[in-house]
Amino acid sequence: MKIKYFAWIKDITKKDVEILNSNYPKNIEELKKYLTLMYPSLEKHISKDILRYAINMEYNSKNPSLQENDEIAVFPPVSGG
Amino acid sequence: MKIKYFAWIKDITKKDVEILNSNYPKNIEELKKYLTLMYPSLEKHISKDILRYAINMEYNSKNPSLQENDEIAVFPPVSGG
Amino acid sequence: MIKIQKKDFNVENEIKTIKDKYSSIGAVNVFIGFVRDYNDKRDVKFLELEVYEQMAIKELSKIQQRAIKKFKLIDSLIIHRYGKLYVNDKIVLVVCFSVNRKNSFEATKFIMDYLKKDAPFWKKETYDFGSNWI
Amino acid sequence: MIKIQKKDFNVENEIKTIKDKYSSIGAVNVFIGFVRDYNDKRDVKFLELEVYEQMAIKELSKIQQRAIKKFKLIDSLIIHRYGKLYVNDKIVLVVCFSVNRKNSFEATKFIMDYLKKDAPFWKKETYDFGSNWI
Repeated sequence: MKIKYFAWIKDITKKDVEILNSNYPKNIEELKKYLTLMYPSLEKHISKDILRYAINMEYNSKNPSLQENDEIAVFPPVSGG
Repeated sequence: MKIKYFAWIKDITKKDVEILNSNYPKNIEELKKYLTLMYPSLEKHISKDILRYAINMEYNSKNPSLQENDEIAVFPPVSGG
Repeated sequence: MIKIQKKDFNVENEIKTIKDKYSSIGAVNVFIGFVRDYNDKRDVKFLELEVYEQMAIKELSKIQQRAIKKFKLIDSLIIHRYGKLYVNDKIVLVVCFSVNRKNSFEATKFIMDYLKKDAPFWKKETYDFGSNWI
Repeated sequence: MIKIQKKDFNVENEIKTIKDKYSSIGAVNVFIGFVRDYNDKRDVKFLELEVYEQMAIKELSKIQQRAIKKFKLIDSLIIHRYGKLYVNDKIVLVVCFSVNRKNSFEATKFIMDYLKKDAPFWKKETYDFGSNWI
Protein backbone atom coordinates (compact mmCIF):
# COMPACT_ATOMS: atom_id res chain seq x y z
CA MET A 1 0.00 0.00 0.00
CA LYS A 2 1.17 3.47 -0.93
CA ILE A 3 0.21 6.39 1.34
CA LYS A 4 0.74 9.93 0.02
CA TYR A 5 0.80 13.07 2.18
CA PHE A 6 0.18 16.62 1.01
CA ALA A 7 0.53 20.25 2.16
CA TRP A 8 1.06 20.70 5.92
CA ILE A 9 0.39 17.01 6.60
CA LYS A 10 3.71 16.43 4.85
CA ASP A 11 5.38 18.90 7.26
CA ILE A 12 4.25 16.64 10.11
CA THR A 13 4.99 13.25 8.53
CA LYS A 14 8.30 14.58 7.13
CA LYS A 15 7.67 12.53 4.00
CA ASP A 16 5.60 12.70 0.78
CA VAL A 17 4.93 9.04 0.50
CA GLU A 18 5.41 5.77 2.33
CA ILE A 19 4.96 2.17 1.32
CA LEU A 20 3.36 -0.36 3.68
CA ASN A 21 3.58 -4.04 2.94
CA SER A 22 1.94 -6.89 4.87
CA ASN A 23 0.94 -4.85 7.90
CA TYR A 24 -1.23 -2.25 6.12
CA PRO A 25 -4.49 -0.78 7.53
CA LYS A 26 -7.54 -2.71 6.36
CA ASN A 27 -9.95 0.24 6.34
CA ILE A 28 -10.03 4.02 6.95
CA GLU A 29 -10.55 3.61 10.71
CA GLU A 30 -7.42 1.46 10.91
CA LEU A 31 -5.58 4.03 8.77
CA LYS A 32 -6.50 6.75 11.30
CA LYS A 33 -5.13 4.57 14.14
CA TYR A 34 -1.94 3.99 12.19
CA LEU A 35 -1.48 7.73 11.53
CA THR A 36 -2.12 8.63 15.18
CA LEU A 37 0.42 6.07 16.32
CA MET A 38 3.11 7.06 13.84
CA TYR A 39 2.53 10.82 13.84
CA PRO A 40 1.13 11.91 17.22
CA SER A 41 0.83 15.55 16.04
CA LEU A 42 -1.83 14.42 13.57
CA GLU A 43 -4.10 13.17 16.34
CA LYS A 44 -5.94 16.44 17.01
CA HIS A 45 -6.61 16.94 13.29
CA ILE A 46 -7.85 13.39 12.90
CA SER A 47 -10.10 13.61 15.93
CA LYS A 48 -11.54 16.94 14.68
CA ASP A 49 -12.21 15.23 11.32
CA ILE A 50 -10.25 17.89 9.43
CA LEU A 51 -8.30 15.52 7.16
CA ARG A 52 -9.55 14.10 3.89
CA TYR A 53 -8.79 10.61 2.60
CA ALA A 54 -8.72 9.56 -1.05
CA ILE A 55 -8.56 5.94 -2.16
CA ASN A 56 -7.14 5.45 -5.62
CA MET A 57 -7.75 9.15 -6.31
CA GLU A 58 -11.41 9.09 -5.28
CA TYR A 59 -12.88 10.77 -2.22
CA ASN A 60 -14.38 8.35 0.21
CA SER A 61 -16.57 9.25 3.13
CA LYS A 62 -17.45 5.67 4.05
CA ASN A 63 -15.13 3.13 5.65
CA PRO A 64 -14.42 0.68 2.83
CA SER A 65 -11.88 -2.11 3.05
CA LEU A 66 -8.46 -1.21 1.73
CA GLN A 67 -6.39 -3.45 -0.52
CA GLU A 68 -2.65 -4.00 -0.57
CA ASN A 69 -2.21 -2.30 -3.96
CA ASP A 70 -4.34 0.76 -3.15
CA GLU A 71 -2.97 4.30 -3.35
CA ILE A 72 -4.19 6.24 -0.33
CA ALA A 73 -3.86 10.01 -0.01
CA VAL A 74 -4.13 11.98 3.22
CA PHE A 75 -4.55 15.73 2.95
CA PRO A 76 -6.02 18.87 4.54
CA PRO A 77 -8.95 20.81 3.04
CA VAL A 78 -8.06 21.94 -0.49
CA SER A 79 -7.35 25.59 -1.35
CA GLY A 80 -6.80 25.80 -5.11
CA GLY A 81 -8.36 28.14 -7.65
CA MET B 1 -34.79 69.78 -33.25
CA LYS B 2 -32.84 66.82 -34.57
CA ILE B 3 -34.63 63.45 -34.89
CA LYS B 4 -32.50 60.34 -35.48
CA TYR B 5 -33.81 57.01 -36.75
CA PHE B 6 -32.16 53.61 -36.30
CA ALA B 7 -32.35 50.02 -37.59
CA TRP B 8 -35.57 49.14 -39.42
CA ILE B 9 -37.19 52.46 -38.47
CA LYS B 10 -34.69 53.99 -40.89
CA ASP B 11 -35.88 51.60 -43.62
CA ILE B 12 -39.35 53.12 -43.19
CA THR B 13 -38.37 56.78 -42.84
CA LYS B 14 -35.76 56.42 -45.62
CA LYS B 15 -33.49 58.71 -43.64
CA ASP B 16 -31.11 58.58 -40.66
CA VAL B 17 -31.83 62.03 -39.39
CA GLU B 18 -34.08 65.00 -39.95
CA ILE B 19 -34.03 68.55 -38.64
CA LEU B 20 -37.26 70.29 -37.59
CA ASN B 21 -37.26 74.00 -36.97
CA SER B 22 -40.14 76.12 -35.68
CA ASN B 23 -42.82 73.47 -36.08
CA TYR B 24 -41.32 70.78 -33.85
CA PRO B 25 -43.30 68.44 -31.54
CA LYS B 26 -43.58 69.84 -28.02
CA ASN B 27 -43.69 66.45 -26.24
CA ILE B 28 -43.47 62.70 -26.95
CA GLU B 29 -47.22 62.42 -27.70
CA GLU B 30 -46.88 65.13 -30.33
CA LEU B 31 -43.81 63.38 -31.70
CA LYS B 32 -45.83 60.17 -32.13
CA LYS B 33 -48.52 62.14 -34.04
CA TYR B 34 -45.86 63.68 -36.23
CA LEU B 35 -44.30 60.27 -37.02
CA THR B 36 -47.70 58.73 -37.80
CA LEU B 37 -48.52 61.57 -40.17
CA MET B 38 -45.18 61.57 -41.97
CA TYR B 39 -44.57 57.80 -41.98
CA PRO B 40 -47.90 55.96 -42.01
CA SER B 41 -46.12 52.54 -41.89
CA LEU B 42 -44.87 53.44 -38.39
CA GLU B 43 -48.41 53.75 -37.06
CA LYS B 44 -48.91 50.10 -36.09
CA HIS B 45 -45.56 50.02 -34.28
CA ILE B 46 -46.33 53.24 -32.42
CA SER B 47 -49.80 52.08 -31.42
CA LYS B 48 -48.38 48.75 -30.18
CA ASP B 49 -45.84 50.76 -28.15
CA ILE B 50 -42.91 48.91 -29.73
CA LEU B 51 -40.73 51.95 -30.40
CA ARG B 52 -38.37 53.53 -27.90
CA TYR B 53 -37.68 57.26 -27.63
CA ALA B 54 -34.51 58.85 -26.29
CA ILE B 55 -34.18 62.55 -25.49
CA ASN B 56 -30.62 63.82 -25.56
CA MET B 57 -29.40 60.23 -25.32
CA GLU B 58 -31.51 59.35 -22.28
CA TYR B 59 -34.43 56.97 -22.21
CA ASN B 60 -37.66 58.62 -21.29
CA SER B 61 -40.84 56.82 -20.41
CA LYS B 62 -42.73 59.94 -19.34
CA ASN B 63 -44.04 62.66 -21.65
CA PRO B 64 -41.71 65.60 -20.95
CA SER B 65 -41.74 68.82 -22.96
CA LEU B 66 -39.26 68.87 -25.83
CA GLN B 67 -37.01 71.81 -26.63
CA GLU B 68 -35.92 73.14 -30.00
CA ASN B 69 -32.27 72.11 -29.52
CA ASP B 70 -33.05 68.58 -28.29
CA GLU B 71 -31.71 65.49 -30.03
CA ILE B 72 -34.47 62.91 -30.21
CA ALA B 73 -33.87 59.30 -31.23
CA VAL B 74 -36.53 56.85 -32.38
CA PHE B 75 -35.63 53.18 -32.47
CA PRO B 76 -36.88 49.60 -32.13
CA PRO B 77 -35.97 47.32 -29.20
CA VAL B 78 -32.20 46.96 -28.99
CA SER B 79 -30.42 43.72 -29.91
CA GLY B 80 -26.72 44.17 -29.16
CA GLY B 81 -24.37 42.00 -27.19
CA MET C 1 -13.47 51.82 -19.58
CA ILE C 2 -15.86 51.68 -22.53
CA LYS C 3 -14.78 51.13 -26.14
CA ILE C 4 -17.07 51.17 -29.16
CA GLN C 5 -15.03 50.05 -32.14
CA LYS C 6 -15.07 48.35 -35.54
CA LYS C 7 -11.84 46.42 -35.08
CA ASP C 8 -11.30 43.11 -33.27
CA PHE C 9 -9.73 42.93 -29.81
CA ASN C 10 -7.28 40.56 -28.10
CA VAL C 11 -8.76 39.28 -24.83
CA GLU C 12 -5.37 38.62 -23.17
CA ASN C 13 -4.04 42.10 -23.99
CA GLU C 14 -7.21 43.91 -22.98
CA ILE C 15 -7.24 42.16 -19.59
CA LYS C 16 -3.51 42.67 -19.05
CA THR C 17 -3.70 46.43 -19.65
CA ILE C 18 -6.08 46.83 -16.72
CA LYS C 19 -4.81 43.98 -14.52
CA ASP C 20 -1.28 45.44 -14.53
CA LYS C 21 -2.56 48.51 -12.69
CA TYR C 22 -3.86 46.68 -9.59
CA SER C 23 -2.12 43.95 -7.58
CA SER C 24 -5.24 43.65 -5.43
CA ILE C 25 -7.19 41.91 -8.22
CA GLY C 26 -7.75 38.23 -7.40
CA ALA C 27 -10.71 37.43 -9.65
CA VAL C 28 -11.56 38.33 -13.23
CA ASN C 29 -14.76 37.29 -14.95
CA VAL C 30 -15.06 37.71 -18.69
CA PHE C 31 -17.92 37.37 -21.13
CA ILE C 32 -17.32 37.21 -24.87
CA GLY C 33 -20.17 37.19 -27.39
CA PHE C 34 -19.52 35.74 -30.86
CA VAL C 35 -21.45 35.75 -34.14
CA ARG C 36 -22.77 32.21 -34.42
CA ASP C 37 -23.60 30.32 -37.59
CA TYR C 38 -27.20 29.58 -36.81
CA ASN C 39 -29.86 31.77 -35.23
CA ASP C 40 -33.62 31.50 -35.06
CA LYS C 41 -33.47 28.41 -37.32
CA ARG C 42 -31.59 30.15 -40.14
CA ASP C 43 -27.97 29.97 -41.34
CA VAL C 44 -26.35 33.34 -40.74
CA LYS C 45 -23.77 34.63 -43.26
CA PHE C 46 -22.91 37.91 -41.56
CA LEU C 47 -24.27 40.61 -39.26
CA GLU C 48 -24.45 44.35 -39.68
CA LEU C 49 -24.28 45.95 -36.28
CA GLU C 50 -25.60 49.48 -36.02
CA VAL C 51 -24.95 51.70 -33.02
CA TYR C 52 -26.15 55.06 -31.70
CA GLU C 53 -22.62 55.70 -30.56
CA GLN C 54 -22.84 58.66 -28.20
CA MET C 55 -25.85 57.19 -26.42
CA ALA C 56 -24.21 53.75 -26.27
CA ILE C 57 -21.20 55.22 -24.47
CA LYS C 58 -23.51 57.07 -22.09
CA GLU C 59 -25.69 54.01 -21.34
CA LEU C 60 -22.79 51.58 -21.00
CA SER C 61 -20.95 53.97 -18.67
CA LYS C 62 -24.06 54.23 -16.52
CA ILE C 63 -24.47 50.42 -16.36
CA GLN C 64 -20.77 49.96 -15.66
CA GLN C 65 -20.74 52.53 -12.86
CA ARG C 66 -23.73 50.84 -11.24
CA ALA C 67 -21.95 47.46 -11.44
CA ILE C 68 -18.70 48.87 -10.00
CA LYS C 69 -20.58 50.33 -7.05
CA LYS C 70 -23.00 47.43 -6.46
CA PHE C 71 -20.35 44.69 -6.68
CA LYS C 72 -17.35 46.63 -5.30
CA LEU C 73 -15.33 46.12 -8.49
CA ILE C 74 -11.76 47.30 -8.75
CA ASP C 75 -12.28 48.04 -12.45
CA SER C 76 -14.31 47.01 -15.48
CA LEU C 77 -13.99 47.02 -19.26
CA ILE C 78 -16.69 46.87 -21.93
CA ILE C 79 -15.86 46.63 -25.65
CA HIS C 80 -18.67 46.47 -28.20
CA ARG C 81 -17.99 46.19 -31.91
CA TYR C 82 -20.14 47.56 -34.75
CA GLY C 83 -20.14 47.32 -38.54
CA LYS C 84 -20.02 44.16 -40.62
CA LEU C 85 -19.22 41.06 -38.56
CA TYR C 86 -18.91 37.51 -39.88
CA VAL C 87 -19.61 34.14 -38.27
CA ASN C 88 -16.97 33.43 -35.55
CA ASP C 89 -16.19 37.15 -35.11
CA LYS C 90 -16.30 38.58 -31.59
CA ILE C 91 -19.10 41.05 -30.92
CA VAL C 92 -18.76 42.07 -27.28
CA LEU C 93 -16.36 41.79 -24.36
CA VAL C 94 -17.26 42.46 -20.73
CA VAL C 95 -14.57 42.11 -18.06
CA CYS C 96 -15.06 42.63 -14.32
CA PHE C 97 -12.09 42.81 -11.95
CA SER C 98 -12.56 42.23 -8.22
CA VAL C 99 -10.89 40.95 -5.08
CA ASN C 100 -13.09 37.84 -4.80
CA ARG C 101 -14.73 35.69 -7.41
CA LYS C 102 -18.42 35.94 -6.49
CA ASN C 103 -18.56 39.68 -7.20
CA SER C 104 -16.79 39.34 -10.55
CA PHE C 105 -19.34 36.75 -11.76
CA GLU C 106 -22.38 38.69 -10.62
CA ALA C 107 -21.10 41.98 -12.02
CA THR C 108 -20.42 40.57 -15.50
CA LYS C 109 -23.87 39.00 -15.58
CA PHE C 110 -25.45 42.28 -14.39
CA ILE C 111 -23.67 44.27 -17.11
CA MET C 112 -24.61 41.79 -19.85
CA ASP C 113 -28.27 41.74 -18.77
CA TYR C 114 -28.54 45.55 -18.88
CA LEU C 115 -26.46 45.82 -22.04
CA LYS C 116 -28.90 43.47 -23.80
CA LYS C 117 -31.85 45.49 -22.52
CA ASP C 118 -30.68 49.10 -22.84
CA ALA C 119 -27.57 49.60 -24.97
CA PRO C 120 -28.55 51.08 -28.35
CA PHE C 121 -27.16 48.48 -30.76
CA TRP C 122 -29.14 46.68 -33.46
CA LYS C 123 -28.26 43.59 -35.46
CA LYS C 124 -29.24 42.90 -39.03
CA GLU C 125 -28.63 39.29 -40.00
CA THR C 126 -27.99 38.30 -43.61
CA TYR C 127 -28.79 34.74 -44.72
CA ASP C 128 -28.25 32.90 -48.01
CA PHE C 129 -31.51 34.50 -49.08
CA GLY C 130 -32.48 37.84 -47.62
CA SER C 131 -31.79 39.58 -44.35
CA ASN C 132 -33.58 40.55 -41.18
CA TRP C 133 -33.33 43.06 -38.32
CA ILE C 134 -33.40 41.11 -35.10
CA MET D 1 -9.94 19.79 -21.84
CA ILE D 2 -7.96 19.86 -18.59
CA LYS D 3 -4.40 21.16 -18.27
CA ILE D 4 -2.30 21.09 -15.09
CA GLN D 5 0.86 23.05 -15.81
CA LYS D 6 3.62 25.20 -14.35
CA LYS D 7 3.79 27.67 -17.20
CA ASP D 8 1.59 30.71 -17.83
CA PHE D 9 -1.17 30.69 -20.46
CA ASN D 10 -2.47 33.24 -22.96
CA VAL D 11 -6.23 33.69 -22.54
CA GLU D 12 -6.85 34.79 -26.14
CA ASN D 13 -4.95 31.84 -27.62
CA GLU D 14 -6.49 29.26 -25.29
CA ILE D 15 -10.01 30.45 -26.18
CA LYS D 16 -9.24 30.66 -29.90
CA THR D 17 -7.96 27.08 -30.08
CA ILE D 18 -11.32 25.75 -28.94
CA LYS D 19 -13.58 28.45 -30.46
CA ASP D 20 -12.15 27.79 -33.93
CA LYS D 21 -13.60 24.28 -33.85
CA TYR D 22 -17.26 25.30 -33.43
CA SER D 23 -19.16 28.02 -35.34
CA SER D 24 -22.19 27.31 -33.14
CA ILE D 25 -20.58 29.00 -30.11
CA GLY D 26 -22.29 32.31 -29.33
CA ALA D 27 -21.29 32.79 -25.68
CA VAL D 28 -18.05 32.28 -23.80
CA ASN D 29 -17.68 32.86 -20.08
CA VAL D 30 -14.22 32.95 -18.57
CA PHE D 31 -12.93 33.03 -15.02
CA ILE D 32 -9.31 33.88 -14.27
CA GLY D 33 -7.87 33.69 -10.76
CA PHE D 34 -4.75 35.74 -9.95
CA VAL D 35 -2.31 35.81 -7.03
CA ARG D 36 -3.21 38.99 -5.17
CA ASP D 37 -0.93 41.13 -3.03
CA TYR D 38 -2.95 40.96 0.14
CA ASN D 39 -4.77 38.05 1.73
CA ASP D 40 -6.15 37.48 5.20
CA LYS D 41 -4.66 40.83 6.33
CA ARG D 42 -1.09 39.99 5.28
CA ASP D 43 1.10 41.09 2.36
CA VAL D 44 1.77 38.09 0.15
CA LYS D 45 5.16 37.77 -1.56
CA PHE D 46 4.57 34.53 -3.42
CA LEU D 47 2.59 31.29 -3.37
CA GLU D 48 3.71 27.70 -3.61
CA LEU D 49 0.95 25.68 -5.19
CA GLU D 50 1.05 21.96 -4.56
CA VAL D 51 -1.07 19.52 -6.54
CA TYR D 52 -1.95 15.82 -6.38
CA GLU D 53 -1.77 15.77 -10.13
CA GLN D 54 -3.40 12.51 -11.18
CA MET D 55 -6.30 13.02 -8.78
CA ALA D 56 -6.66 16.67 -9.85
CA ILE D 57 -7.07 15.60 -13.47
CA LYS D 58 -9.61 12.98 -12.43
CA GLU D 59 -11.61 15.37 -10.20
CA LEU D 60 -11.56 18.28 -12.66
CA SER D 61 -12.64 15.99 -15.52
CA LYS D 62 -15.54 14.78 -13.42
CA ILE D 63 -16.63 18.34 -12.54
CA GLN D 64 -16.21 19.47 -16.15
CA GLN D 65 -18.26 16.57 -17.53
CA ARG D 66 -21.05 17.33 -15.07
CA ALA D 67 -21.03 21.00 -16.13
CA ILE D 68 -21.04 20.11 -19.84
CA LYS D 69 -24.07 17.87 -19.35
CA LYS D 70 -25.98 20.08 -16.89
CA PHE D 71 -25.52 23.31 -18.86
CA LYS D 72 -25.45 21.84 -22.40
CA LEU D 73 -22.01 23.25 -23.09
CA ILE D 74 -20.39 22.91 -26.50
CA ASP D 75 -16.96 22.64 -24.84
CA SER D 76 -15.00 23.66 -21.76
CA LEU D 77 -11.40 24.28 -20.75
CA ILE D 78 -9.80 24.24 -17.30
CA ILE D 79 -6.15 25.20 -16.76
CA HIS D 80 -4.69 25.14 -13.24
CA ARG D 81 -1.09 26.12 -12.57
CA TYR D 82 1.15 24.78 -9.80
CA GLY D 83 4.63 25.57 -8.46
CA LYS D 84 5.91 28.97 -7.38
CA LEU D 85 3.59 31.82 -8.36
CA TYR D 86 4.17 35.52 -7.67
CA VAL D 87 1.74 38.37 -7.06
CA ASN D 88 -0.10 39.21 -10.35
CA ASP D 89 0.51 35.72 -11.77
CA LYS D 90 -2.47 33.79 -13.11
CA ILE D 91 -3.45 30.70 -11.10
CA VAL D 92 -6.49 29.24 -12.83
CA LEU D 93 -8.51 29.59 -16.03
CA VAL D 94 -12.01 28.20 -16.54
CA VAL D 95 -13.73 28.71 -19.90
CA CYS D 96 -17.24 27.54 -20.82
CA PHE D 97 -18.46 27.66 -24.42
CA SER D 98 -22.18 27.56 -25.18
CA VAL D 99 -24.84 28.68 -27.62
CA ASN D 100 -26.44 31.18 -25.22
CA ARG D 101 -24.99 33.30 -22.46
CA LYS D 102 -26.94 32.13 -19.42
CA ASN D 103 -25.54 28.60 -19.59
CA SER D 104 -21.96 29.80 -20.03
CA PHE D 105 -22.17 31.94 -16.86
CA GLU D 106 -23.77 29.26 -14.72
CA ALA D 107 -21.38 26.55 -15.90
CA THR D 108 -18.24 28.58 -15.12
CA LYS D 109 -19.57 29.38 -11.66
CA PHE D 110 -20.48 25.70 -11.11
CA ILE D 111 -16.99 24.56 -12.12
CA MET D 112 -15.25 27.16 -9.91
CA ASP D 113 -17.42 26.27 -6.90
CA TYR D 114 -16.59 22.56 -7.17
CA LEU D 115 -12.96 23.20 -8.05
CA LYS D 116 -12.58 25.24 -4.83
CA LYS D 117 -14.27 22.47 -2.86
CA ASP D 118 -12.84 19.27 -4.33
CA ALA D 119 -9.79 19.76 -6.57
CA PRO D 120 -6.64 18.64 -4.72
CA PHE D 121 -4.53 21.80 -4.79
CA TRP D 122 -3.01 23.52 -1.76
CA LYS D 123 -1.55 27.00 -1.43
CA LYS D 124 1.31 27.99 0.81
CA GLU D 125 1.64 31.77 1.13
CA THR D 126 4.97 33.39 1.92
CA TYR D 127 5.00 36.83 3.57
CA ASP D 128 7.82 39.20 4.50
CA PHE D 129 8.13 37.14 7.66
CA GLY D 130 7.19 33.49 7.56
CA SER D 131 4.75 31.47 5.52
CA ASN D 132 1.46 29.67 5.93
CA TRP D 133 -0.56 26.87 4.34
CA ILE D 134 -4.01 28.27 3.59
